Amino acid sequence: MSPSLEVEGLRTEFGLRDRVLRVVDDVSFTVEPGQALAIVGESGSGKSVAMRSVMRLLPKTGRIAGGQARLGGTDLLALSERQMRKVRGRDIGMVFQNAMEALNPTLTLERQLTEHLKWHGICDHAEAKRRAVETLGDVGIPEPEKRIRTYPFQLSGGMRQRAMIAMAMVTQPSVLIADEPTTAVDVTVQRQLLDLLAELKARGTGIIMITHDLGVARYFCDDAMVMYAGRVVEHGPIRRLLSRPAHPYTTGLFESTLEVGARQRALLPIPGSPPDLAYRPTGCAFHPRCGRAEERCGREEQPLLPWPGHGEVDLLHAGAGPERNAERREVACWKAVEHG
Amino acid sequence: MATITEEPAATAGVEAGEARSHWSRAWARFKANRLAFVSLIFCGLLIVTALAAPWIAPYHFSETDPDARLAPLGTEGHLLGTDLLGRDIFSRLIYGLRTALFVAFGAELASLVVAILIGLSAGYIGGRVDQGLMGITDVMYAFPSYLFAIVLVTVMGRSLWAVMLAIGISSWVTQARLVRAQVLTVKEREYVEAARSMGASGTTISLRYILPNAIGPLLVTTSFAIPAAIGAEAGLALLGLGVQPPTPSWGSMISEGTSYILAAPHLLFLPAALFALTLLAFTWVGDGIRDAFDTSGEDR
Amino acid sequence: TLFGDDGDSRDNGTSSSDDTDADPGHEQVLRLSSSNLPIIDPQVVTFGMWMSAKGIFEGLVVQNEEGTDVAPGMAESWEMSEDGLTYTFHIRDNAAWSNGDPVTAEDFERTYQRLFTPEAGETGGSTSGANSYQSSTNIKGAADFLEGGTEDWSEVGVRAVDERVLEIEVETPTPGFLMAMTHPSMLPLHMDTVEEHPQDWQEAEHIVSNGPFMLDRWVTNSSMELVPNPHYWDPENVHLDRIEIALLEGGTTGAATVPYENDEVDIVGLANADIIRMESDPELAEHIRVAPSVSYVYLATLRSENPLLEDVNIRKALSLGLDREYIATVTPDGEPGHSLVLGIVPGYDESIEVSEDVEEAKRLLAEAGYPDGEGFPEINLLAGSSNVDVEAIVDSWRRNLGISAKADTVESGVLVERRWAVQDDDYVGFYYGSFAGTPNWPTMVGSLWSPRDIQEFSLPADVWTEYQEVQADSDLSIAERNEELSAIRDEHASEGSQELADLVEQAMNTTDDAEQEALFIEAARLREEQHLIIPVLWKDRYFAVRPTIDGLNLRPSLDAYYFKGMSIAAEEQ
Amino acid sequence: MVDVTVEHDDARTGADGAGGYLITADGVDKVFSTRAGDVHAVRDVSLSVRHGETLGLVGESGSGKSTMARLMMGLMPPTSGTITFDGVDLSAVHGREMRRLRARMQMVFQNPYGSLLPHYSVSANVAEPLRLHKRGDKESRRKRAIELLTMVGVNPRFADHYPRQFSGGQQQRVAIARALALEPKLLMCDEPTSSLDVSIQAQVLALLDELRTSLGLTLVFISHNLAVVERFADRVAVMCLGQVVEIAPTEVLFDSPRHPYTQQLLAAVLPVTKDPLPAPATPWQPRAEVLPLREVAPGHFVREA
Amino acid sequence: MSFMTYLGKRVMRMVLSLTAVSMITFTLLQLAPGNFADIQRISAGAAQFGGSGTEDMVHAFASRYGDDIPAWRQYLIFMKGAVTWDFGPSYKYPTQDVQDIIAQGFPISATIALIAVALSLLIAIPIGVYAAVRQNSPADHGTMFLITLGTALPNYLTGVILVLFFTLTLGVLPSSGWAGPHYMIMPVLALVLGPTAVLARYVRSSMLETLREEYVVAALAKGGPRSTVIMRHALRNSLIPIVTVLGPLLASLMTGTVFVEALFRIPGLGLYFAQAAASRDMPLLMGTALFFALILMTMNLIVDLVYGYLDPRIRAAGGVSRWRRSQKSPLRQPA
Ligand SMILES: Nc1ncnc2c1ncn2[C@@H]1O[C@H](COP(=O)(O)OP(=O)(O)OP(=O)(O)O)[C@@H](O)[C@H]1O
Ligand SMILES: Nc1ncnc2c1ncn2[C@@H]1O[C@H](COP(=O)(O)OP(=O)(O)OP(=O)(O)O)[C@@H](O)[C@H]1O
Ligand SMILES: [Mg+2]
Ligand SMILES: [Mg+2]
Repeated sequence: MSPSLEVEGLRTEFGLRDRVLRVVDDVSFTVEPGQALAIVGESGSGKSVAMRSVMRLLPKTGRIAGGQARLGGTDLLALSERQMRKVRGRDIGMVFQNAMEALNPTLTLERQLTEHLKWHGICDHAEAKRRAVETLGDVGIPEPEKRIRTYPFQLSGGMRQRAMIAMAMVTQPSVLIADEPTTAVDVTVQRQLLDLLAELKARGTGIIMITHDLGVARYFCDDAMVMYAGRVVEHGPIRRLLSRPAHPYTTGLFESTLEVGARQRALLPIPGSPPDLAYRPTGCAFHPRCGRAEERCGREEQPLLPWPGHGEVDLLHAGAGPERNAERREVACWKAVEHG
Repeated sequence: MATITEEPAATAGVEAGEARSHWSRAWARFKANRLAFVSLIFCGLLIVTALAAPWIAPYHFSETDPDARLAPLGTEGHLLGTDLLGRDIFSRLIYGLRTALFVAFGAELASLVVAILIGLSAGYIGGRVDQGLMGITDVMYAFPSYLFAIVLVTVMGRSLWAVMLAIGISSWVTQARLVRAQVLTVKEREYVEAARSMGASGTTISLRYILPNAIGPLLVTTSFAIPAAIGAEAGLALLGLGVQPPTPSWGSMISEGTSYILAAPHLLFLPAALFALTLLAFTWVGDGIRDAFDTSGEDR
Repeated sequence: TLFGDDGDSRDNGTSSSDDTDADPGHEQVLRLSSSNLPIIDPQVVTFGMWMSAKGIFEGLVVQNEEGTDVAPGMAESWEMSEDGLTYTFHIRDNAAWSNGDPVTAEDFERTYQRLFTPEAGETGGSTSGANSYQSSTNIKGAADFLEGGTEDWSEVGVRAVDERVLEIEVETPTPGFLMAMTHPSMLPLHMDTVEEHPQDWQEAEHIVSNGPFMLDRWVTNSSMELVPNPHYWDPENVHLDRIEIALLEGGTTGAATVPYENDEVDIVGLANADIIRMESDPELAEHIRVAPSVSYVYLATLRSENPLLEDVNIRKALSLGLDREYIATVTPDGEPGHSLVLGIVPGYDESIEVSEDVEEAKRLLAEAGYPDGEGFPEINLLAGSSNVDVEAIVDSWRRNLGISAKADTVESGVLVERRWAVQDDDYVGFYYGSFAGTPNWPTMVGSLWSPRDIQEFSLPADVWTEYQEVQADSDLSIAERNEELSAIRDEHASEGSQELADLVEQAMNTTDDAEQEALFIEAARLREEQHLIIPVLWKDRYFAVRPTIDGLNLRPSLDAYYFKGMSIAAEEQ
Repeated sequence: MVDVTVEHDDARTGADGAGGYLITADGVDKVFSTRAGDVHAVRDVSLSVRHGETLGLVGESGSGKSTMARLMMGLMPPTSGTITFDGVDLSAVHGREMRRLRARMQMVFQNPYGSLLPHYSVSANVAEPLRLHKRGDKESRRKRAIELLTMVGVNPRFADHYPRQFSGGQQQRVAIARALALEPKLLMCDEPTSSLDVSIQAQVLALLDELRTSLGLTLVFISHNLAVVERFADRVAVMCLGQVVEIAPTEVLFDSPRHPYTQQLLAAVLPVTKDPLPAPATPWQPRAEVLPLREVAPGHFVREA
Repeated sequence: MSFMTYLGKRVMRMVLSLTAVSMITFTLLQLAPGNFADIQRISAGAAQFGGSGTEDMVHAFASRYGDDIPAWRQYLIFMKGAVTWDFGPSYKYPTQDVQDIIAQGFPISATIALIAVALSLLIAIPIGVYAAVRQNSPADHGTMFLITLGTALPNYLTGVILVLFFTLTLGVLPSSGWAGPHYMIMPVLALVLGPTAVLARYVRSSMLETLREEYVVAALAKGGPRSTVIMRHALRNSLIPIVTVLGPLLASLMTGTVFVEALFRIPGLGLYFAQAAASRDMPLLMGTALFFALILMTMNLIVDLVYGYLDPRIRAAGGVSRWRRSQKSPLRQPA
């Protein structure tokens, strides 16, 4: 049984020349084995930074200001760099958004797929190569023995993304972080890639998927965490969250999303634009854009509180996932908590 | 009638305060770079000194003092000493600075103009024009500019203009290549196509839209090229092709100074040190400019 | 190989080759550096010809220690005929080539035939250049033969009477003839070798020479080594065991004294800055050796469409306005040059001198309409390199006469083109140059700035243009051309210059020494009075010579010294 | 919320009744010759857009949508076939005339920041087309630019700011304002929202929707997002490998797609509120040869497969 | 396009450019005032022959080297020899053919250049990498400051200072000349400083850019040790752009650095070229100019090939220029 990843109270800051930006603020979540967590939110809301914090791969100006990230009980944030290195790639794999940029253009796939097997002392080169070929085959690349000798640029976009996934998978990590793995590909390819990741999930890997696309989140994930301006605004099982969004921002996101076959649904965009973190609004960061905002919203910080559900119908409680996921929904909006 | 939602938070994406252009942001960043800023002040001082040479210099550059020939440093009346003819080194350094800056700026200006013309046409028009122009630059690149210098300087005489041109000619090639490369990248930006779809002509596009956005790196290389041009003048002087004596130039002072390195070291080391300092200052200014325009840094 | 050497190069850079052995075993090695010598053919004008003259080849006569007269060389004796037209040289019977062959009169005849044959010898370079020197030897028929006037060698006045007797006839009595015979171009060549290896005869493996030293090794563009010639007739006076010459590609930067101070070379020529450096160091100052008055610096009037300088009084004013003392103090190797005849010429007469006279100069200028230099156009001083003396000239005119002048320093290609040209109306001035020559009257008056030169300089600008056209007219035969040219000179040259020509011709034809000298002095004075060429400085030649070197005689000649007679004392430890 | 009045009612009068086509592409082919060989980016495409109509163009990446847009804008000549705009054959006009014609067809690009001149303030950006076509003087152009900015919902207070100081959505608004400055008849939108966040995308789409109706614009709307096209277009053309494989009124296309590629595309879509369609059992393999387009129902054309 | 076709085209272009270079050189030489004989006369001490006595000499040179035939025919005669690598004898060094002078001088210049560049790389790469990895630290600023100081001295000044130090003060090295390996030390040192500074700056900025690349983060995310990631993933890719600088740099040093060669009196090709130009030695000047151009173009070709070796993308595209073009419109295939 692979361990679960539990992140608690994660805070990340960037030191700029004249000020400190808090980009991730008190983020907590858990990913159980075989479960997938979707992190959704607008561009710049801190999704990637949160994940890089967990991997401890922040740029030099970045700093983890607090929190814990426990993988099977060990706090990753407290490990030495040497120990952390052993976790990266072996226990937690990462798939990057843009495969063209995340694959080294001057090294063959073989090098890139096998090197970390050797770094982690998992196996020798021959075995590593065998595994790499096998994994490439698993992700649906035809003729993997031949393809493994090619360079990334010789592959099409979809294939590159697959190779990227294979690279993260080859060490069989217990947790896989996928940062927008399908944004750059076509819908048809997207579907194939998601099906591929679903297999992985079925084998017990915990997956964190960062995405903008609620459709993807719904299709693939069990839970969802909605981020706005560095904070979690809502958290819960994805289907329940989508059938009845609680936080005004989630609602706005949902109503902004167009959907095939739903022509009649009104398109209600969220007005305004996301805040500049340097000028974070007081109180609830979303209140300047919120149609339901009251004076209190601008005054009080909104903690993440359990959401009573207010007559919510559990549309799809198929009994998958552990109990608590099905039940626990949290939202950072007093109005939602109080009035639903 | 159109009803549009006025955004309550329209300000959010926009920095508070007055509009700050690309340039003013770059300037702010530049100012924050202490080394670059100090260097810029130094360069500014140099320019002022050069312009005000007649008022600053205690003597005219060719004025001799037969009683104080080869005076060492610290001689009364000639703080930095004199040369073989008894000419005041301090005054000559100041006038020499004038020559150096004039030649350097002139040469770089000339080369910039040519480089922009050629690089822009090659990059923007492309095709055969590109091939032709790049063929020419290739040839010029492979061609020993020294010979050009000789012919120019000999045909035009050892005037400032000739030296300027001689140096300019040898430096436009790399600049033109740079402009072309820049133009090729900028050309691919969407706004160029947008401009075309708005009905802009080729000249408008290349001069008004592409050029201003391609010029950043050029500024940097120019700031490096200016001290290089001062050095080139020194090199030409070393070969006897520099600015006509007795007009002092740092180059000719250095080249003459080398033979006095044992007899009167200050004849070499004073201009050499000043030259080195100037070169450094310009280099740092160039670095500063580059960093100021480099937006890939922390604050985005 | 990379270093042009087969690896056995002696390390003469960091440690001197001083032996620790006592005197008998002490090897005398002279280390020199020289500009690269592409060739050493003495008949081609390059620096190489002077290296040949230093001791690789030896002529019929050599210069004496002071360089004022000749001494026996290959010829142990010689006599001149009564009429002064025939010289008979007796070659010593132990004169031998480095391969053991005897040096014969025929060798000389064959060599001179090569010298006077236009474009002779594929020796890497035509012989032309040095053969123009025939004007000083004045050998009968040589000029004609050279110019193609005749192809009959027997008409040339060089004849090997027998193995050891060489007879040379001159066109007219030629006072400087014997000194002229010391010029490198009159050195003998081993013609069999030259003919056998027309390209490579100068290379170490082929060369056969007759001087005290012979070429042992020559690595092109790198180094040259001389060793004593075992067959040389006068071995007692050859002391050096080896001469090592580093051939360095020209370089102008840096101080010349550095290699000397670092004990890399034993003799080095010194320029201004080097002299100042050496003199400033009490120990080094003792190493300085001077060959006095080797050359003179002059200003030659440029032809211009502007007639300003065609006025002799203005030229005179400019000459009188020069502060030669000051200029000489600025140039460490210079002395005030008061005439176009060097002061070391035997029988030098101060009466020919031009001296500073600012009052007179001002008076002349005022007379010509330029009181206190007002309205006087700027004078240009065309020069090939920047020189402090030029700056000093500018300076002294400004201070003495209140006129402005400026140096116009141009690249050498421009200089050679511009100095003969007729300048535009807005350009008047002089070109700056220097001359070196044998310090005797015939050379100084008859050959350097010869009467013909002075006549040419006195031609008005437009006539000069026409004159040059005739010179360049290749349709004319040589005789026709010379005739036309002399017609122009006769018609347009100044009176003074015509008179000068007459005086020099008279002097040349005089066999009485005293009378001849008087005529030359008269001519020299007349030449100064033209002020077409303004003397500025007499220049000495400075050398740094290691004190251990003995027997070095510096002569006022471009070869400077002979290797023969030099020796190196073991360094006292 | 504010109301913005748009003065030019004549913009609507362009439509000369049903059946009148503003722009027509007829048998258009485009081949790019690259050193790696020829790329047949567009094959035998015939499309026409009526006055006031919105045509959606969908298809996977690289199917030739953008190329088609450029061809229709006259930004590049077709290899064969003709493009007619408002009765004028684009291949027949050149230089200045072409530039004048461009005033009547404007384009909104995918990347809003990239398509604005970075060294011009936003008002200058919006005024630039006016300047290029010598409309009005400096004063009036600026006034007009501010009007346009207001119309698209950009606070005129920020008229002198530079594009980089705006968020993506606002940049796209500026780009739209610029495209509207010359009061064009045709607005070509090449993936105008695909680089934007969902919430911002919705804003821009809403804006375009309003402007379309208020100004009576004819739109060609390119996207690979089927939901957007479904919402926006009157008719939709599906492109695959440079060919139009199916073209039909929007409802028809989404309710009963006929071409296997269209079906496959629709099946791959992941809806937010519903479960996705099952993927077709045998994925369709695109083929390169050009097969004829058949009309299967009035206005519904399908390429043979 | 196959590699051979590519090479063929490049060579064709080189031939064209060389022809152009030869024509320009020749024309410039014709335009330049003065001629060999006249200049030789002043510089070789022949001045003492005075005024017009030397007319004959000029004429003789003219007929010997063909100055009296029309310029275009001289050019053709020269070029006819040039294609068979026979430039004929130099004016100034009449016993040596120009190609022999080149064969002698070039290895000297090239050796110095190669050593200098190799040394610069050896110094510059670690410095550049170090500074980049420690970006904005005092160590970064400090090394870059020192390195920039290095550029401030032109090489001839560095040379003079070296001579003062090593020859006059320490007395351990000969002041000038070329007679053994230790004669190389000072010239190489004089030449090393500038390129080192330039290269180190390039390495630093290129490295900085590479370190920002996503694939470096990706490699770290795989658990790569920092040093390994820097060496394997970042360094190699950041050296690719350095190669472009290296070509011209090497070429310019190889074709001789006139000042350093003059200062140390090294018989390198640069010095011969300078002298040839100054003395209007037509065959030598034309020969060396053509040779320089050839070297430079060959260098550029080599750089492009090395580029291809280092960067497989370019290798596959068949040449740098083509790759750059294809970069702009990536040819996407349907997945
Ligand atoms: N190196 C950095 N220096 C300063 N600020 C940074 C840096 N990296 C990220 N940020 C800031 O942190 C915030 C969160 O960035 P992050 O990349 O996590 O967003 P995201 O949610 O992943 O967005 P996207 O969907 O665009 O990937 C942004 O406001 C960004 O400006
Ligand atoms: N200038 C060009 N030179 C060569 N090939 C090109 C050029 N422009 C486009 N192509 C090629 O033509 C084909 C169609 O490209 P196009 O940009 O029209 O596709 P698209 O449908 O707009 O794709 P996307 O959705 O990615 O924007 C592609 O294979 C592309 O590589
Ligand atoms: Mg992200
Ligand atoms: Mg597109």
